[in-house]
Amino acid sequence: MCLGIPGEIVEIPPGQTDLARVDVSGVRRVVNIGLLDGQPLRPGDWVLIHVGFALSKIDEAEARAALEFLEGIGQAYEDELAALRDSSIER
Amino acid sequence: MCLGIPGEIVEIPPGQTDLARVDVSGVRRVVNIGLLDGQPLRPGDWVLIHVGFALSKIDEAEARAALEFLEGIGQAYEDELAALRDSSIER
Amino acid sequence: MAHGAGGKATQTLIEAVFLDAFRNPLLEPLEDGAVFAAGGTRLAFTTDSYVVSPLFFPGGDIGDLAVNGTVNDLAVCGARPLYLSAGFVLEEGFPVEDLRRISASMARAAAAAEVSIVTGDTKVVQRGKADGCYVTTAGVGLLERDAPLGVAHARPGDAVLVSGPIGEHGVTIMLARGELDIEADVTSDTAPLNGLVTALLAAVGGKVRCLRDATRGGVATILNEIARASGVAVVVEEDAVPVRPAVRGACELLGIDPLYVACEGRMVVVVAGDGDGDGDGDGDGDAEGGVADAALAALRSHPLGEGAAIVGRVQDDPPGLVLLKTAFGGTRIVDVLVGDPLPRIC
Amino acid sequence: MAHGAGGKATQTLIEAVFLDAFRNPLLEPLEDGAVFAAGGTRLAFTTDSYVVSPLFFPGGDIGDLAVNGTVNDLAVCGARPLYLSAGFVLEEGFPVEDLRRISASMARAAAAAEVSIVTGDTKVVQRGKADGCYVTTAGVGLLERDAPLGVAHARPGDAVLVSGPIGEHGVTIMLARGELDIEADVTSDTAPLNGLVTALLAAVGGKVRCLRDATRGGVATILNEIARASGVAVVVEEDAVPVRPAVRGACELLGIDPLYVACEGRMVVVVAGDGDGDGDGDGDGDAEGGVADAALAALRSHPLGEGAAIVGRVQDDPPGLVLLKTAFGGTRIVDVLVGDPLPRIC
Amino acid sequence: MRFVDEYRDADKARALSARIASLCEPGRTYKFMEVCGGHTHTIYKHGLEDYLPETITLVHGPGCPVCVIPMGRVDDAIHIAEQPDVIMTSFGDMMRVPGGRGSFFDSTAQGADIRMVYSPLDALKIARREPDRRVVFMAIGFETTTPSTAMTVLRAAAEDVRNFSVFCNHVTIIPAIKAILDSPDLRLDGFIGPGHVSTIIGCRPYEFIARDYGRPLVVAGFEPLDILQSVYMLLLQLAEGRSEVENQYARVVPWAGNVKALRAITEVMELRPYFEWRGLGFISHSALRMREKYAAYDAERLFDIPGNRVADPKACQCGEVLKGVLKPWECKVFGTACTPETPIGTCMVSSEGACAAYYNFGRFSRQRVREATR
Amino acid sequence: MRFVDEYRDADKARALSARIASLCEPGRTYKFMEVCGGHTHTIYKHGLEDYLPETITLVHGPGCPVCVIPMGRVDDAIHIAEQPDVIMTSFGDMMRVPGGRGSFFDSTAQGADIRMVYSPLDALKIARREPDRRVVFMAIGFETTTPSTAMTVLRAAAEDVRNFSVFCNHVTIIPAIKAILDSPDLRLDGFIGPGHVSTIIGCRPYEFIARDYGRPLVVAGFEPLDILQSVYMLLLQLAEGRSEVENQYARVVPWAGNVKALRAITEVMELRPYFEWRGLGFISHSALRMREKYAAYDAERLFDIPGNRVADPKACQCGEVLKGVLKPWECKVFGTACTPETPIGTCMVSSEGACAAYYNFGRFSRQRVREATR
Ligand code: SF4
Ligand code: SF4
Ligand SMILES: [Mg+2]
Ligand SMILES: [Mg+2]
Ligand SMILES: [Mg+2]
Ligand SMILES: [Mg+2]
Ligand SMILES: [Mg+2]
Ligand SMILES: [Mg+2]
Ligand SMILES: [Mg+2]
Ligand SMILES: [Mg+2]
Ligand SMILES: [Mg+2]
Ligand SMILES: [Mg+2]
Repeated sequence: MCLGIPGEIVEIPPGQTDLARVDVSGVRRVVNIGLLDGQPLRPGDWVLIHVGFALSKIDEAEARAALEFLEGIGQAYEDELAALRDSSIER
Repeated sequence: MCLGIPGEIVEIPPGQTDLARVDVSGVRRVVNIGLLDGQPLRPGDWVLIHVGFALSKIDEAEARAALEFLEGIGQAYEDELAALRDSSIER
Repeated sequence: MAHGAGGKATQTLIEAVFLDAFRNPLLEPLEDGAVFAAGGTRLAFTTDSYVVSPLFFPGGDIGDLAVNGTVNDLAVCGARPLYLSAGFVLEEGFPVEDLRRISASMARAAAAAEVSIVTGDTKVVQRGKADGCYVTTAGVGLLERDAPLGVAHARPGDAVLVSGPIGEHGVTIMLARGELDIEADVTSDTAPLNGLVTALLAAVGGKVRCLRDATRGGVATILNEIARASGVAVVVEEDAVPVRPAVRGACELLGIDPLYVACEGRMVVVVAGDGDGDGDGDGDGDAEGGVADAALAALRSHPLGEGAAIVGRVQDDPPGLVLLKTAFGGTRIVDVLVGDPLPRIC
Repeated sequence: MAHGAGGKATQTLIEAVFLDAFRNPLLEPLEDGAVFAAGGTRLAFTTDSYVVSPLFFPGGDIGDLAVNGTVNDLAVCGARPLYLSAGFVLEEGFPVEDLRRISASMARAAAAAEVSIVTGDTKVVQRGKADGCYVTTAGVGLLERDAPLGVAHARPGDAVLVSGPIGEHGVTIMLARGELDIEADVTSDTAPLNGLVTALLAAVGGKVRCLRDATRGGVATILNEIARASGVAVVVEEDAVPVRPAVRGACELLGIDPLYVACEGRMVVVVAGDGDGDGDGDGDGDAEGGVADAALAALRSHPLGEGAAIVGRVQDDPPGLVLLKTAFGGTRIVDVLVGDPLPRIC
Repeated sequence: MRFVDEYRDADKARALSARIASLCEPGRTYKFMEVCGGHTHTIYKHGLEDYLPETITLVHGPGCPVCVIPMGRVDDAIHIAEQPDVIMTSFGDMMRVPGGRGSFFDSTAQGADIRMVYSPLDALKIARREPDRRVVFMAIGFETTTPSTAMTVLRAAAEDVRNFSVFCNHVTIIPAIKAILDSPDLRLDGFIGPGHVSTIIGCRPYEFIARDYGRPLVVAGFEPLDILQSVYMLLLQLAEGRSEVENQYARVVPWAGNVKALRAITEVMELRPYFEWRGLGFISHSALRMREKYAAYDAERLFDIPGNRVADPKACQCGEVLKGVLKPWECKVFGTACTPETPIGTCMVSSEGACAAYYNFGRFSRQRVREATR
Repeated sequence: MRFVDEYRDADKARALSARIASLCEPGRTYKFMEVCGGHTHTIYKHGLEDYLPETITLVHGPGCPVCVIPMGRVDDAIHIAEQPDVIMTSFGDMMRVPGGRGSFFDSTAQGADIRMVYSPLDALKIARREPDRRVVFMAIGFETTTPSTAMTVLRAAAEDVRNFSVFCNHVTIIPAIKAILDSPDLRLDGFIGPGHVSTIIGCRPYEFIARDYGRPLVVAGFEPLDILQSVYMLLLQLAEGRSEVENQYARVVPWAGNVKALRAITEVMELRPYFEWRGLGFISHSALRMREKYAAYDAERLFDIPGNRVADPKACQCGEVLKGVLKPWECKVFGTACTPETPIGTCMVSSEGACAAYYNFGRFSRQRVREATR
């Protein structure tokens, strides 16, 4: 429905309250961060960008947790595959 | 100073008082004849055209007279040349 | 940068900028095309861009113009035109119907000239740009004769011919724009000249010094190029230059000299003299006769050369100038045109 | 008529109108140029019109683009580019300084590609038309090899390569327009490919089936042309396709697929298999190895091919389609682009 | 972390795929609707269905802002674009969308000045740069996009830019989902919720779906693993007999949404009593218009728009596709009369449209592609 | 009769030439001024001087309307052309005339909308066709052209065309001739009178020349035989000790002129107290402006024109050429810095300008051309 791109804040121009320069794979654009009022933003933070506005700050802890869940599933899958292999050797 | 071209009136569009179609060597254009008010114009008459207006009606009698004068001079010249030739033959 | 109609301004610009940048032995801007050998075969190669407005006019359209123009530039190099390319720049919203008309007319022109359009490209640009349609054609032709042709090859004693009445294309375009409200029975002379060139070369082969199609800048510009490049004088008889009455009439109305008006199916031909110093071998110091007459007969035998005429001769002095012996019996210089011929009132 | 970026709309238009009108055995609109014999010499001939905006952009300008583009179209026909023509349509008031810059850059590009610009033409059009400067180049090249190259020559078992990272030219132009306010260290890839082609042909000579420079419509369009013309399937590994990070980033921001973005110095190469059904002769059913590896090594040995990669293989089924094995492990069709890639928000 | 590639890993996909397969009850088929066209795009672009058992069908929903614009509104926008001195601005997505009288592209070819922008702020910038022209922004989009328009109007008002206005076509997703839930001809087992809309509205507005309709909904991100994980989470809820709203996309979506953005929307816009959705017909309270207070920035008030309803082409089955009743290839004109080149319905225009996504990326039985690429 | 070719006959020219030679007093030199640039053009175009003995010099006068426009007026016209919504219309002749800031052509290259017209009526037609634009007609010319402008203004007023106006630069020939007669550095034996101006003003206005200055004047046509005959008539007057106004061009010029045309001029325009002529400086009562009554059609009133005087380039000797004191080739920059391509003075711009006519058609000693063409 709506193309949203994660970008890393590389600069918050001094004297600007609602603009930030973000980087997407080395590509930079100034975006409006006025919709994120009240959330402290620093270079290094990631935001989701849509039509020139940052819609939300990306929560790295949540992202990591999600990946860990996926890795867990992956690990469990590997274990099962291994178990399956072993069992077939024995059969 | 001012390019003036003789053109022959080929048509006076009905219902028009100040327009005439003129012909210059087979090329036709509608020109304004409003500056020739009071001079009766007919197809076959010649006018002098400048920037889309007819400035004067060409007087064929005068034109012929001028040419006759030139032919007269030409004839006189031929006669003189002939006389000169004759005289030199005699000399 | 002024509007380009083959005048001095454009010419100077091209010479200054492109010659400077591209300078190489083959680039010969005074000729219609380049001539070179590739893999042992001698070829001619040329290009022209067409930006004519209106796109459709009595006697033709931008399509056959673009085909004939490149065919002619090859033909006057002495080459047999073989293959053409076509690059189109189209304005967004350009009617497909018009495109169909243009390409049909290109196809007809190519068939008439016995060439094939073998490669092409199309770009569509924003509305408002490109004035509908621009066409750039390039062409490759085969050089089958040895003697070089070119504006630098005219010699005193040569005769100068034109292949037909001049100025019809340029006058047609001026009138077709409609702004002048002038009506005339005049149609563009756009036509492929390769058949005519073949007829001429068959008749007087090695005696032909120079062929040029008289496009932008008209016959006057070509004659000046010849005079300058060959370091000779070209003397033209005003009376001998064929001009149709309607062209003459339109030029009179507009204050324009037909010698500067573009043709798209006429060429200037310079043929060698025959040894008596004036080019005809009859010993009377008069360019008519001999080779010139043979060339004239060859041209007139072809439908596109019916109106051909011997219009002048080449002499050594004054080098670099074109002189006109006026019908009135006077003499004047025929200089290179400065920019477009503009309608004038004074 | 829609804006033309090599998409289906333009392609359909060209095919419908021009093929209809110009139909002849040499006109092969799916190839980059026409190939024919003239006086016993085999030649390639091509043309392209350039209407790029802006005229100057990081890494190049309309001048070297026009030279490289035509050089490349000849090179991918397997021809040695020799001579170029250049037709200019200039907007009245176009700065002579810019013209000088463009022609200097054309001259440099011609020198780098070892070709000469031998003939040209310039037209000046009314202010507001022509967007500054349009350039149409045509080129003639010498065909020195016998085996024909072309999009119809791919066979199951062939390997597919690209000569370097894709999409750099197109992204550079989109960003250079300035409207998107996006900054990126990306420069046009415009370059002459003839040297690279020579290196490739020297290495794997008769094994090359098809070469195409991936210009309008990008690599995806070329692959589709190959699949359709050869009646084969092309299967591409998404992971294997080289894309520089900045190009990827810009494409992500704009919602554009780099496979559809134009290059001006990259080509798609199809090389023959070596008999074991997948093109490398090592019997493992995998396109890497053998001829493909030799081709890759040849490309990588040339400065313009450093980033070359084997990106896919040709198979018989499903004929006419390009399939992408996604990095994610899925599969999808890569269809022909409809019109320009447009920045999108959804 | 780039928050992109990490979620495109094939190994993790294989593992998830195995879990998904093991969660499926033998003999049972599942139908999940991805509400959002962005999900549809991801599914086809990455070939995600290759990881799903044949018993799971993903049904494409109405969440493509371009696809739901009725033809009459396109005609209205073109009418505005044709007025003297107007510069119409639009996202690239709208350029090819057919109205009754053609598209924006057709209109530029007729001489209208219609420019693509990346952001509504770019449209405002054009207005500042060209004060003699009237710059209109063609605003489309769900709640993801609406705050950007609202913020731009507030900025224009603050700077007193008088030659800028908005042709407001913003729509809201909840009424559309409700319309689908109420539709008699469709049976769905759960919803993949629109991740980016949810950054603004949060997750609470979906609770009625779980509570009143007993259907699980997982708010999902847009990378392929996000979607695969969401399918897994839906199946898990079904297996465990739950029907809840869950948030797979917590790295981006706060449960409560974006209050500042919602406030900006409410300041500038208000609900329309009803609005026509292409294919779905009139849905009440499903779209926004400019408030009276911002009348000076409302193109609908500033221009005399015709407002004609244009009936969808007879052959068009977009409504069924948008409701998920038909798969794209089941439409009678799919791939024949209706292609991305010559779209009959809007689902064929945007690459988010189910038909275009399927045509461009799928269009070939899943089975055969799988075999072909081994 | 076409009234053209008949007057280009070489045989008659030879005869006249012989008469002319025989009328010249041995040892005496003659200087006749052709007032009108059209005559200059004819003289060079047909190579007419080949028929005159070396003892007769034709001196080119100020009768080229383009050549006498001062640079400041060109700048004013360009200023008007640059105003929003303006379409400037002009005869082709003006397009290349340099002002202080370039020419009309330069200005179109900068984006101004300047169109060539064949007739002022065509400018009015453009105004009718494009009612949203302000169409200005750059009116130049002597009495030949003035009536056409006046008639066009009357037509515009009758039809109430509100977006049409005239930038009036019409000049009158008599004050210029008088200025030349009063100039101390020039000795003339007679005048070839301007044929086409005389179609309007008739022959009477010249009588003071014959009466007060004792110089014969023959109103002449524009074909080469017309001019040759006029030279013959001048010599005849001198030989017979007469100084009269004679009308060689009676086929076109009525002795009384064109009353209707004069009335139209007087209705629309009035004499300016003074006007600057390029090279000649300010000449009183030498030009026309629009009357108050037609203020609505007067571009000079409607637009705020800068009205700056621009000094002629230092190297420029157009004034001397226009007064007939110098022959074109005697100007220091002729053919070097000043060519039709890069004109320094206006005499080099119009093909009626003495310098351009000489450059294009003559530029090469008469003697050498004669020898060259034998
Ligand atoms: S194929 Fe076309 S008409 Fe049918 S549903 Fe899809 S978009 Fe609509
Ligand atoms: S040469 Fe030039 S500057 Fe000299 S008088 Fe003639 S126009 Fe004027
Ligand atoms: Mg050429
Ligand atoms: Mg040519
Ligand atoms: Mg030529
Ligand atoms: Mg091409
Ligand atoms: Mg002889
Ligand atoms: Mg090409
Ligand atoms: Mg190409
Ligand atoms: Mg040319
Ligand atoms: Mg190519
Ligand atoms: Mg193998």
